[in-house]
This record gives sequence, C-alpha cells and structure tokens, in this order.
Amino acid sequence: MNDTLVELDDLKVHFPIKSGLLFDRTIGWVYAVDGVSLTIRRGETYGLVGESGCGKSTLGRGLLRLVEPTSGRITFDGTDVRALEGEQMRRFRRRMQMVFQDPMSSLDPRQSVESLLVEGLKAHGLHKDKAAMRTRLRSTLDAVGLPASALNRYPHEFSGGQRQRIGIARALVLGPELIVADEPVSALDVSIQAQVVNLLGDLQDSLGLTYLVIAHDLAVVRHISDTIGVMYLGALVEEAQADQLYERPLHPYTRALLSAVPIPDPYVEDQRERILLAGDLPSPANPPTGCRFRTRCPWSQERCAEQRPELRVFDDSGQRVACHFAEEILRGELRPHEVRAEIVRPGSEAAPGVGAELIQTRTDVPAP
Amino acid sequence: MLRVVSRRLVQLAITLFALMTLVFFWLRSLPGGPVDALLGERATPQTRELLTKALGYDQPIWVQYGRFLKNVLTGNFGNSIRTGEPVIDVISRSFPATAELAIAAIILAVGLGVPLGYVAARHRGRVLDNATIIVTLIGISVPIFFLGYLLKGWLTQGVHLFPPSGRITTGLDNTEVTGFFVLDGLLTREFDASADALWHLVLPAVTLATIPLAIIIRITRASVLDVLDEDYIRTADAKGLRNPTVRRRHVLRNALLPVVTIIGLQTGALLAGAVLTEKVYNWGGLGTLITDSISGSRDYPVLQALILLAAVVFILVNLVVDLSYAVIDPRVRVR
Amino acid sequence: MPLLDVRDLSVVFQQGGKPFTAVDGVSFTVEPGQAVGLVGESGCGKSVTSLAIMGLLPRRGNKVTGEVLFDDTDLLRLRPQDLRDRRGRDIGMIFQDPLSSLNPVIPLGLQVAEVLERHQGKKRQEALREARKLLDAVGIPDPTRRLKEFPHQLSGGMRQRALIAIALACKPRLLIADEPTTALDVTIQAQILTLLKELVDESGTALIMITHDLGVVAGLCDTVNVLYAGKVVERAARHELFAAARHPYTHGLLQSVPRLDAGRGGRLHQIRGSVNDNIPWPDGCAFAPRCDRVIDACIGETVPLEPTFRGGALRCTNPVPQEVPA
Amino acid sequence: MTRPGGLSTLAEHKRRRIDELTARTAQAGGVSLIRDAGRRLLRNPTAIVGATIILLFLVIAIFAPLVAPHDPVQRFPELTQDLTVDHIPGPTAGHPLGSDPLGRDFASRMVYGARQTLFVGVLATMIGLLIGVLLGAIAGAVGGWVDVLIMRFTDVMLALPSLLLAITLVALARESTQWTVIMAVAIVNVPIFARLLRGSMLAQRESDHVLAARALGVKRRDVVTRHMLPNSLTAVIVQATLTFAVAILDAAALSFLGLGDPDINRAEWGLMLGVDGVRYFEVRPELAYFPALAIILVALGFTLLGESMREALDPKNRR
Amino acid sequence: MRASGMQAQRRRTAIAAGVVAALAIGVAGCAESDRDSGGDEDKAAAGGTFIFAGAGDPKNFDPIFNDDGESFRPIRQMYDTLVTHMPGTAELTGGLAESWSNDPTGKVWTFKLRQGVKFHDGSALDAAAVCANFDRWYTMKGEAAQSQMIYYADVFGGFAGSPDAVYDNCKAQDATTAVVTMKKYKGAFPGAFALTAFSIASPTAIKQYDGNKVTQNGDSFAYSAFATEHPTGTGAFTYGGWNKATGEITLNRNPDYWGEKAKVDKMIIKIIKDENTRKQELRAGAVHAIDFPAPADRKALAAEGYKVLDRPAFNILYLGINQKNPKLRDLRVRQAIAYALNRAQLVQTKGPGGSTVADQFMPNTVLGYAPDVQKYEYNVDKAKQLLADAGATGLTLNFYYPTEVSRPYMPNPQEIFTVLANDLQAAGIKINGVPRPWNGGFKDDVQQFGKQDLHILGWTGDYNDPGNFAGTFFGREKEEFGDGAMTDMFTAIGKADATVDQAAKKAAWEQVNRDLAAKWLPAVPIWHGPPALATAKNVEGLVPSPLTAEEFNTVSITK
Repeated sequence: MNDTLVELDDLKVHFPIKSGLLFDRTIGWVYAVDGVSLTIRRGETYGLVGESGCGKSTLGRGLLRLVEPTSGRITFDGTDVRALEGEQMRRFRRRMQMVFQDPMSSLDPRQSVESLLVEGLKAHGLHKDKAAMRTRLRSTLDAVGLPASALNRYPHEFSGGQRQRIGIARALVLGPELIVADEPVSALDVSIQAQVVNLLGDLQDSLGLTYLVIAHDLAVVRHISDTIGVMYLGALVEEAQADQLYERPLHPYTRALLSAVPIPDPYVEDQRERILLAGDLPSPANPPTGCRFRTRCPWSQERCAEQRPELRVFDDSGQRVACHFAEEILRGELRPHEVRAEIVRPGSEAAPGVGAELIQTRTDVPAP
Repeated sequence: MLRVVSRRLVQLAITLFALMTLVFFWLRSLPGGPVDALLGERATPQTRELLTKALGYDQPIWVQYGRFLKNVLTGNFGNSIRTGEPVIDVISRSFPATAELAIAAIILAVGLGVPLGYVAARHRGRVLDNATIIVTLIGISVPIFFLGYLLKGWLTQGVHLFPPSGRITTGLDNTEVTGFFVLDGLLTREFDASADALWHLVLPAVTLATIPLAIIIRITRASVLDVLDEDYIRTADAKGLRNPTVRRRHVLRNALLPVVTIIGLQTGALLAGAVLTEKVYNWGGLGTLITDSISGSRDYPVLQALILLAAVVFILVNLVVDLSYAVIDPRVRVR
Repeated sequence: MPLLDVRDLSVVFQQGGKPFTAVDGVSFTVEPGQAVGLVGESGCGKSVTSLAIMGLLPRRGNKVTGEVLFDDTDLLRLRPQDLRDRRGRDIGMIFQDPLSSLNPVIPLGLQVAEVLERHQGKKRQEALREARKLLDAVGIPDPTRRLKEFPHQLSGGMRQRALIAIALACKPRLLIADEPTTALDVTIQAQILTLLKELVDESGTALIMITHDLGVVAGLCDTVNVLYAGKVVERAARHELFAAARHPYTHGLLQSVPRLDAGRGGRLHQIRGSVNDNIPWPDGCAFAPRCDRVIDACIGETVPLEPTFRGGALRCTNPVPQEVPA
Repeated sequence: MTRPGGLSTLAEHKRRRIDELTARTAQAGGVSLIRDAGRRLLRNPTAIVGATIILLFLVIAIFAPLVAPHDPVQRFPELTQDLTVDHIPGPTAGHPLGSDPLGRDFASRMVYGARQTLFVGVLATMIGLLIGVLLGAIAGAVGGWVDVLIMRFTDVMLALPSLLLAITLVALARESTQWTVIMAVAIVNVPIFARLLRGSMLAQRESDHVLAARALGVKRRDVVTRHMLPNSLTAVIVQATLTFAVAILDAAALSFLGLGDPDINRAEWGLMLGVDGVRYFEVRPELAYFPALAIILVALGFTLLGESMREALDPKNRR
Repeated sequence: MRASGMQAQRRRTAIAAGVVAALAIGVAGCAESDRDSGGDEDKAAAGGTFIFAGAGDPKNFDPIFNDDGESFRPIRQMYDTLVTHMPGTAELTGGLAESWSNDPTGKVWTFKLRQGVKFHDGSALDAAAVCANFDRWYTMKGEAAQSQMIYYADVFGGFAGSPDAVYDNCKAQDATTAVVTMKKYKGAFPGAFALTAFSIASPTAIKQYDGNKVTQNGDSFAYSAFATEHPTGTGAFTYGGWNKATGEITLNRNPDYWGEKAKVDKMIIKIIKDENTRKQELRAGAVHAIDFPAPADRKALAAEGYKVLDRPAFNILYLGINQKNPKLRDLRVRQAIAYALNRAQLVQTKGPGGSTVADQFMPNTVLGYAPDVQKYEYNVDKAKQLLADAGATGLTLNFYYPTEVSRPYMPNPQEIFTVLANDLQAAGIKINGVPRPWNGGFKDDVQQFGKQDLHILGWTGDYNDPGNFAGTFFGREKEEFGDGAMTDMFTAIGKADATVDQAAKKAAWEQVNRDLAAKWLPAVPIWHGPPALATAKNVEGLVPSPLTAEEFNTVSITK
C-alpha cells in the first residue's frame, strides 16, 4: 500500500495585484507560492518553516483549496484534488481539515461550542443520528481535553489554550485524515504552547493523523515534525528529516535560520556562531532573478543570479536542497562574503487601508 | 496621484451621465411639469396644445432625449421655467451665495470644532468633556430649521442684533465682482458693503454650522483619544519631548486625518443643510433655488442641473479630501 | 551603587469596578552597564513595570506606589516636566511594535532629530546630520535618503533599528527594551539582538530587556527576573537560572519550551491551566492553582521573596530541589 | 500523598474551592457575544438614558389612546369658537395644552404624535434597511459584476447629500402622500446600509472563521447565512438605530420645506413642527416648542443608544 | 422706533465696516467701485427710496408675455394701459386713453389718447403706437411666443389666422384717436383693456430690442432684451435694473410722467418669498411695506403700529364638484355638500382677515352680483336629509387639494381642505383626501383630466366683469366640473356675456348667479378672502387695489 497521503507537484498560487480606472485590471502578481513539490506520508508530521511572507500559509490553504491554486497538482490519497468540483470538493473536505493560528478570530464569536462543532457534522450529513452525534461530540471534546459542559459556552469565555482546543476539536470532529495546522501555537502563551503541542502529538498517536504543521518557530517544528521543509519566498529551499536538517543544514538560508533561533541555555548561546543575514525578505511581488535567496546569501555567486536552482535530492538520506553550491559550502570550499543590505519596501499587502472599505456612518453626515 | 484623479473623474463622468439619463426619463414620466408650470391658471386648452408643441413634447421621447443630451454636452441646460433665464445663469448666480455661506459655516465649524474637540479629549471623562458630548448630541438632534427660526426670532426681532434675512441690506448699492459679497466689498473698497454682508452672514452661518460643528467636535474628540492611545505618542513621551511639541507635532497632525474626511463629507452635506438654512434666512443661494424649483413651480430644467451640480460638488469635494489626505498622510501617497 | 533601584513598585489599575493589581511589589536593581531581563508571560506585569519606571502610564485610573530610584532620584516623585527632561536623555526605551511606535506622518529624520533638539539643544539641521549618523550606526542603509522617508516605507527590521536609533540618540545610561523582537522574524530578531548587544557593550549602557522568550534572555542578560502575576517569583544570574531554576513556574517554563537543540518528539512538560487561573483570595502564591508542588503554605500564607545564597531571590515555599550538577 | 509536600485538609478545602469556582464559570451557561455586549450596555449610563427615552416614547405611542385626553383629529367646538386666524386658544379645562390651529386638542396630538413619528421613523428605517441589506448581501455574497453594478448604483445615490436626495425623490415622486415621505427618507439610507453590509461581508469573507467554515465543507449558502450575514448585521443594526434619529429629522425638514406629509390631520411631530409650528410661531410658540422638544428627545434617545451600542460592540472596548 | 432701529443698524454696520476695512488693507484695489458717488443716503432724504417686499420673482418685463401678479407689479409701475382702474377700486377710468367708447354692435372701440405722453425712450405715445401694440399681439409669430401670451389667447381668442380670433384691426384715425375693430362682441371689454398684460409698450423699443423674439430652449423659453433689460413703457417709474443675486428690482422715478409723478426717487421691489421673513424684515425696518402678511400676523403687526391694509375682496375660493361622478349629478347631493360646510366657521378660523363667506362666484363689487341668491346656511341635518333623499348615504368622494402652493385666495390649502373634509365627514360623506403638488399634478389632474370628485380652487379677478368670474368657470364645458350636461348653464352664461346693453347684462348675470346657486350648483363658493398689505407707519399714500394692482407713484415716506 502506498504510504503517501499528499503529493504536491509544482504547486503555484499567484495573487493578482489589481488596479484600474473603473474596473480593476491585473497589473502584477504576488508570487506567494511559486512551484512547490512535496510529499507527505501517511501518519507523519510534515513541518513547514519560513519567515512571514514566505508563502507557507498560502501553501497550506492552497493545498486545502481554500485559495484556488494557479497551477500544479494536488494528489490526496490518490485523488486529484484540483479536479474535484463543487459538491464533490465540499464533501471531500471532510478528509482534510485545518487548525488556525488565532483561535479567537477563527471561531465565530456568535456560536456556542456545540453549534461550532455541529456545523461541520451538518455539512456532511452526520447530524441525523442524534445519539451518535452526541457521542461523537463528547468523545471529541474528551480527546482535546475539554469538559462536556463546554458545549453550551461561547468561545470568548475560554482562555487562549482552551480556544485552540476548540479549534482542534472542530477539525477533529469530522474524523479527517490530514490536518493542516497553521501556526497552531504561535498565538499562545509560552506555558500554554506545550499543552497544545502535546495534544497534537497525543492525537496523532491515538488517531493516526497526518499533519502539515506550518510555523515560523523552528524549535516547535523540530519538536513535532518528522520531515521539515524550509520555505523562502514562495519556494521550498530545503527538505529533510528533522534531525538531519538540524545536524546538517545544507542551504545557506537554513543555516542562517538555525543559527538565529535563540536557545534558552546561556552556555549554548554563548558559544553559538551566528550567521547573520543582511537586510530583509524581498517582496514576493518582485522576487529576485535566479536564486531568490541570493540577495541575502553570504555565499552567492554569479551563477545564482542567472539560474534558479532546482530542489534536488542531495544524497541517499533523501535530503533535498535548492542550492547550486550546497556541496561546496558543506565542504567549506566556498568562503562566505559580506552582503550589503538592500532596502526592501514593504509589500503592497502590508499597506494600510486595505480591508473593509471605510464606510461613513450617518452620524457623520448632517441631519437637518 | 494622477491615477486617483483620473479615476475619480471618469467615475464622475459616468455617475453624471447615469444621473442625467435617469432624471431625464423620470421627469418626462411625471404629471404636470413644465407645461403646467408655464401656464398658470388661466390658460385655454389651445394654449396648452400650443405650448406642448413649442416645447417639443409631442416628439418621441428619444428625440427629446437626444436633443437634451446634445444641449447638455454643449453646456446648455435650457432655460428656467420660473424665470426664463438660462439655467446656467441662474445657477452661477446662486452658487457664490451658497459657497459664501458654506465657507463661512465650515470656517466656523472647523475653527471652533477642532479646538473644542481637542479640549474635550484632554479632559476625558470630566465635566467639561461630558458637557461637550451632551451639547454635541443635542446639536445633532435639533432640526436646524427650527434652530434657525429660534435664532432669527430671538436676535432679529425686538433686539435688532442681526438682520433677519438676505445677504445685504436692501438698497445698499454694492458692486458685484465675484458674487461673494464680503469679498466683493473688499475688492471694490466698498467696505461698508463688505461689513454689511458679513453682518448678514453671521446668523445663517451659525445655523448652518451647527451640525458640522457638533460632528467635528465629536470626531476630533474621538480621534484625539485614539491618537493619545497610540504607541507613537508613548514613544514621543519616552523621548521626553515637551508637551506642546507632542501635542502639535504628534497628536494634532494625526488626529486631524479623520477630521479632514469628515470636513469633506460635511462640505458636500452642507448643500443639504443650506436648503433649510437658506429658506429660513431668504438667502438667495442654491438651497433657495432648489426649494423654489421644486415647491410650486417644478422647474425641472433647473432641478436637473442642480442635481448634477450637487453630484459634481460632492464628488469633487471628496476628491479634494482624498488628495489633501494624501498630502497629510504619507501612507496614502504610495497608491 | 545601582543605576536603577526599583523598590516595592506596585501599580493598581482602578478603571471600572474592581481595582486590579498589575504590578505587585516588584523590586530589582540594575547596575551600570548591566543587562537585566524581565521575563514572563502576557499579563505578568512586565510591560507595566517598565512603563511605570518611565512614568508613561496614563495619569488617570491607576495608582503607582513604591520607589524608582535612578541615580538616587525617585522618578515617581519627580515633577512631570523634570521627568521629561530625563526621559530620552538618561533613559531610552524601545517598544514591541516598531510600526505603531513610530509616528506615521512624520519623516524618520525628524523623529530622530527631535529628541536631539529636545535634549541637546541642537538646531534642526545639526540634529538631522546627527540623525543621519545614528541611522547609519544602527545599520540602516542609505541613511541620507531615509531621513526624508516615512515609517511605512521601511521594513519591520529597519523600523526597529530606527526606534533603537531614537532611544540611543542621547546616549542614555539605561535602555529599556520592551519585547523589541517579538514582532520580528527570527533572522531579523537575530540582527536586532546582535545590534543591541553591540551597542550596549560599546556604550556601557545598562539594559532592561523585557521579553516572554527565555531564549532571548539566555543570550543577552546578566541577571534575569521572572515575573508571575505582577510579582517577581525568581531572580538569578542567567547561568544559574537556566541551569537550575528553583521556582516551579520558571522550572516548568524552561521544561515546556521545545529546544532546537533537543531531539524530536516526546511529550513536553506542561503547566496546567492558564495564566488567568487565580486564587480567589489575596494571600498565597498566585501560581498555586497551576503548581504541581503546591503545599499548604502556598495557599494559606503570603509567600515572601527571599534571597538565595547565590545572590538571587526566590518566592516559593516548596522550590524545586537543586539538581546535582551532572 | 501523591504530590510532594502533599495537601492538608485546609489546602484541600481551598483547592476544592478553586475547582468550584472554575466549575461555576463553566456552568454559567453560554453567554453569547451579543448578550455580553448587552450586559455591557446595561452598565452604560448613556445607553440607559437613551433606552429609557425610547422606551418612554414607545409606551406613549403604544398606549396613546389611553394617555391622550381626546381624539387627535376631532375639532372641538369649545376650541374653535375662540379660534381665529390670529388667535389660537391656550390651555383650558379638558385641554391641557390648548388648541392647535384647527381647534383640535394639542395635547392629544402630541401624544398621538409619538405613535406617528415612531411609525414614520421605524418604517423609513426598516424599509431602507431591508432594501439596503438585500442589495448589500447580494453584492457581498455574489461579487463579480453584480457587485460592481450595485456599488456603482449606490455611488450614484451617494453622490447627492442625504436630505438633498430625499428632497429630490419627493420632487420626483408621482404622488405626494405620507408614503412618499417615508419612501424618500428610506431610500436615502439604502446605499449606506448596502455599502455597510457589503463592506462588512467582504471583511467577513476574508476572516478566519469563514475560512474555517469553508474548510469544514459547509455549504456556500450556509456560510453566507450563518457566518457572513449575522456577523455583518451588527454594524447594520447600530447604523439603523442611528438612522432612526436622522429619519425623523429628515421627515421634519421635508415638512418644513413644504414637501412633507401633505395630510395635516396626521399628528406627526415633524409635520406639526415644520408646518404649524413655524407658521404660527408668533401666535402660539408652544406649537413649535413641544414637537421640537419631542423630536430632539427622541432623536437624542436613539443617538445615545446607537452610539453606546457601537461602543459596546467595538472590539476595541472589549477588554 | 423704526428710525432708531435703522440707525442702530447703521451704527453697527459702521463699526463692522471699520473692522472689515482694517482687514482689507492690501486686499483691496483690484476692482473699482461703479457705485455713484453721490451718496444714496443724502438722496434718500429728499424723496427717498421706497422698499416693497414682494412675495415672488417676476418672469420678465414684457407685459404681454406675463400672467402673474409678481411680474405685473413692476410692469404696472413702468407701463400704462389704455384704460385703468380708479385707485382702490375695480372701477374703470381713463388711462392712456382719456376716454373710450364703443359702437352699438360692441365691436368697434374708439380710444381718445392723452396728448404729450412719451415713452421712457422719448418716443411719443400716439394712435399709431397703440395700434402697433395691438397688431404686434395679433400677428405674434411662433408657438413659443404665442403660448406665453396667456391673457391674449384668453381674451382675444387667438392669433392671426385663427378662426376664433376676436381682433380684427386697429386704425389710427389721427394722432390721438385709435380705433380698434373686433370681429365679434366680447363682454370682457372694456374691462380687459385694463389688464396689465395689455399695457402699451414703446414700438421703437420693441423693435430695437427685438421684443417679439421668444425662443424655446430646453423646457422653457428665453426672452428678448426688451423683456429682460429694456422694458419701455409710459409709467411713473423707469426700469432701474434687477439684481437677481439679491432679488431686488430697482425702479427710478420718471420725472416726465404724464400723471401724478412719483413721490419717491426710487423704489425697490425686494423679493422675499417667506411670509414670516417679510414680516421680520418689516419689523427690522429693512423694508417699508410688505405684500401678503400672514393672516396670523395681522393682529400683532397692527398692535405694533404697522398699517395693515386690506385689499377689497376681488377673489373667490370655491369647492369644485365634478359631475363625472354620477352621484354628484344629483343636485340634492351637491346641495347637501353645500349645507354640510360650516363656511362661517371656516372664515372665522382660517380666512384671511376681512374675508367673508361667499354665496356666489363673484364679489359684490362686480356687475351682476345678486344679493338674493340661495345661501345654504350651515345645516348638517339638512345635508344628511338631502343625502338620504338622494339615496347617497355612505358616499365616498375623492377630494383633491393642492400642496406646495399658497394663493391669495387660498393661503393654506391643506388647512382649508382639512376643515372642509371634516365638515363633510360630519355630514356622513366619506372623504378620501388626495393631495397633489400644485404644478406637479394638481392642475393637470383637476383641470385637464378631471380625476377628482371634489377639489378646492379659486380665482382672483383680472378686471371688473362677471364674465371674468362665473364666465371663466362655468361658461363652457370643463373637465374640472365634468358639467357637460349642463347646456342650459352654458347657454345662459353665453347669452349674458354677449349682452351689450349694460342694464340687460346686469340683469342677465344676476339671474345667472341666482340659478348657479339654486339650480345648477356646479361648485360651492366658499369665501372672498382679501389679501392684505402691511406698511410701516411712515408710509403714506399706498392705496390697496382689489386687483392687487397697486401703483406706487402715490406713495411717500415721511420722516
């Protein structure tokens, strides 16, 4: 039996930048996800790390088709997900669920926990048998460590950790095979993070779930993942087994990332050597030519500007890397040089005023 | 910037065209109208027929529309039914009156509203603040025509503090240059005329300013409170800047951003308020023109042009607001 | 003599109905050139403490008691205008969100320059020249152009650098950094932390580092104060603290954070409940409802902060036993 | 003695107390956000004042026949006999506020005025709300060219200031009845409601909880009706409360301009103020003062309530 | 008191002037004043400026193209008619014609003109000029112009080429004798010669300023320079300009006027539409006289020392009954309606001051007024009885009334309607009130389409002739009354109107009035409500005219 659950092949998600005199025309694209291929095995946890704006969240949503991918192929348990249409897709969602970063905003404040959980069941016609539904709710709540009395309470009455449990319960109640967890702990207090991390682990053990965990915190990802993919500016730059990646990072970006994560141990900290990257992440609307990391890479060469490196299998360990000079760097043949920081303008998506239109309320308009 | 302007202008043109077409066909489908208005009570049926023909109402509607469109595109909005003058003349004569009134009102509203709002915010939760809130709420709730009547009744009758109506004392032979009487008096050195016009301006301007004033106070207050909560004010304080510097440089400038938007909206809305105020004070501006063109006479040519004008003013004012917003707020400039 | 001596600082918010004690008798000192960490989760009072030191808490609706001795002057008792003279000159501060902490409508140059104008009496042109140098010093490329630019035109890291330039413009003797890297990406965080470290080391400025991230403190601070529910629960030199945390909270916190250099898997240590779980009476240890080591004394009596023999302090009746060094 | 140190009975007791407290909050039952906001509202004196005013007038409106001394349209001989063009009888026995210009009992008209005024205000607001919400919901839910079309349409309407639009609408109406006024005032608010709802729905559409619902595989229709609409309606309801005050004032202004409800038999404050109040101001100022006061109070009531609702629902204030 | 008020204002103005002047230093000087340096105030001391507050804008100043009182007011000061009314009455007297006569057929009118009368442009008024006016009207070209000659179309039946045209020709027998020949007799003459619309204008000026040019533009008409800028007549005042921005029409004293020369140097007609504001301006001393003070203000103004001048009633307000409704064809139902109305109370509570209950469709000053018509005193029981007799109990009627309008005979239609409807309801007639804007449907629905069962409307007389009252309403079949079947009424009125002999005419009209009240009752007359004027105490010589046709040459302002 094939143990691959999810396979992405050259997935691209591009967002149009629109502007126009009267009707909006597309004047450019944000290359949020620009050609990612990866495989997630059944029952494993695939960790996706990268800094904000690297496209990791978009990848997760694209995978679930919550944003429509521009091109590429998504295969879930042998099914071509992108070929599913309307009702088919809707029904298929039962098998792949999502856990969000901010449990407050992802839970409809107007609905009680019960109706939040029942909603998914209803959508898939699982609410008909009342008794079975009850049992299901109970067991799900139990699984995430919430009392049954939580059912008739509302999200804002819970603490952050509990809310995230509700969010997980909502995903679990449908009995999915894959859960995409987008920054599941980053909004939580340090002392609560462990609870949720443990919960995710427990659930995987007991239910045989497959996770795609998206996070910026490399330590958390390392802790829970089997395989880790590192994203930079819309593309996967390196992928390896968790330990392998930590032991032997190949891509300069991975190296920098690893060296930047603070470790709560002064002895370690005092001895660490940091690879400090210069400057900021370039705008995904206007990515550099060739290797996207070259503008900040201390090992960059001329070739990096001309040719975009493929994600290639490095050696037998299955570690994959997208760097022309991974071998040279590993062997220490290439010396790092100094990089001048370039000024990077915040992308248009960060511009203020985007969002709900400003609506003038009528108190602001004179009455007679 | 240019993009915003051109986008708005295209929008304006389309809006105007839609409005124009809508209004034209709608008016043609209404009972009464020009024929009735031109005839008075004494017309014979023959005269009525004659008139219908003279106005071309016997022609198919699309012919009439084509003619109307052609006229409008050449800047000809026809003649007023009520006065027989070209509509353009009627409107361009009334415009300065309303503009003068509106500008005075805006100056009053902004000049008083911003400081009052600021003071209220600085005294948040205290008596002064609460009093301001209550007064402004009442200000918003008062029908302004009634307020106008009260002011007029109290200050022009018995005690003749102000003239009860009009823009200038009747018979005062002032020379018109721009149609802004106060300004004209200055330009022509007829200072008594200028003063007289100013004197006439006080009550109407106060009346018209009431609601914008109340709103500007409220917005300023809210906005200042918001800004005071901002992190950069904390930064400014952490720098040890002196209070006046913080207030001027950091608080006011940011607090004025929403106020500018409101001023823009209010300027457009003043036109509506002017209808009431001008009626109360017999102020011969656009407001009066609107009521005169509807009430009794149904002066549709004028009405048509006025609707278009109101739309133009409203949209242009908002464009100006957007532009000034861009001037004040660098964040908007990028787009 | 310590540069800053905070003694029994309390802040009580009185907005709405019940008064809420955000900071409850916090004491600590900062020696010149020393880096002191204030660590705790959200709501533990660490930011309020820093604002209270700076006198930046809103004047209405709260009560600040205790003493904040800076150079033997009690900052809490200074007249507002005198305090303003010190802020920005003697004490600089940087904040968590560099975007909202910079005024969006004022050019960067002026925002740096105005603090020089204020405290060093420089003229605008001179101050701008100085500002250019400062921006350069904090690693902002092409500083001449940046002077005329606005905060939204810079990336997050550059904004934080600008904020640091402002805070350090007058070469203060104390810098308070309130979660300066929380809003930033890891690689940028590393840049900023390195920068801070360099600047502090070079200038001999003392630093109060406020953060929830134990990792950040581990690399930066000499002494670490751990706060819980408005109280200092443990204080230690960083090597001691990370090696042998005595307070169950500190201990649990260290155990619960996954470490990059640790292997995969296994359950993390977890602390029960949430920060909001408070005991419904004034006495006792605030951590008691979540504590695994709770005993009678934790619940019934006020637990004092007692000095430890290694120069730190501990507020616990039943501390974690010291591990035998391996 | 499972834990180090262990627990004595005292500590056990206290520990139980903690657990009880936790349990009690758990059993407190669901408090929805709305109810929570409602609770906050009840603690806000501004809201209380506003609601009290509205409630008071509502009671008067509902029980007008019981409160009013007389029929509001009946002309009383004892009043008409003293009534001339330049004299309107003041209070007499049985007529506490005297006569109106047609010899009707002014007090009764004031009382029934509550009914008519609230009727006009509520109806104008509701109609505007209904059409606006419908348009906004369609625009927000369907998107695409339908959205563009509806938004351009509201643009055209918003190009005229509200009262001006109302005046124009009345002038352009085929008939002049009470309904002309109500509809004119209602339509003026349509674009505001439509845009408000649409904007809010667009924001909702991008929000995490809608995304979450979609991820669950909830049907598109249910996503709109269960998530996007209800959460967007809050803003609309607040706006409606505020609109109410404006509607009454607009109606009064139209009356003053001679474009209001033509049936002066109808006791509506705006009409009473705008027509009789102004015309007979010198003969009997009370004809203006009383309706004006009533209008100001009601408008104030709704503004107070609306503003405090907005405050209560503002996430910024939910600390 | 007045004076002090004005002085006070002047003083304040002076202070303000100082302030403004201070502000203006440096700004001024771009434009030069074109004001005459003489100083108006000194001049005012001599004859003064008389400021009259009128209620509406005039249209233009060519008499023939106007039909409303607001236009006629300034026109009347600048022009004269051949025949005019004695001040304060509707009696005819010589105008530009010292005397007039007509032949026994009633078709040929001979006018003896005054000598030495000159138009404002210096040209002489002679018979040729008079005939030029008559010919101008008759031969006016173009639908646009013709459609605006409302009075001409009404009185003279039509234009050259029209079979209904009344006018035939005009001959200048000699310089001072003009002979106008009609195609048929019309009872309207000679009264109609006094219509302001038929004022005699300078043919030279008309020619010079292209007076016949009326062009259609959009939904309305543009008039010539003659009509708008160079009105040239023989009147006591010459045209001084119309400042539309301030709504002021200035008229200057004509020092060469043939009649009583104006006592003031200048008069200004200030247009103030709101009655309340007119009153306040009068009180503030900014105007000397106002038109149409609100009925409600009469008492207060009089008490404060202002003169409230009632114009003798020359109008009629009636309740129209539309016989298209078969129920209303029954005379008993119409009488029931008449009995049901408490008109005395209506006059008391809502009538303009000095108004009287009308029992017929013309005031008692008009020839043919019959004192002995059936009166229909208020009697609800009788009304109910009549309705029962006619089998019309439970009758529901659509009652149309105008909004957005105020006429001299109908200051407040909504109130009048409400009271009348109330009365009718009391008699058991259900009333369905239908309000329509005056120009936005009322006139259309009522006069053109006759959609109503009942309506209120009225009329202000143009000249003293019964045909101008009852004849206008009931002389022919009208949609307004749906009275197509009442041929005997049309015949009787036609006959009375065609009677040349004055005594016979009087008798015929008296009978018409009696029959209108008792036999036909096509409408119920409500009241004659004279509109008033109010002046400041120091205004002398203003004689109110029943036709609202005051001439201001007699007005003076005392100190």
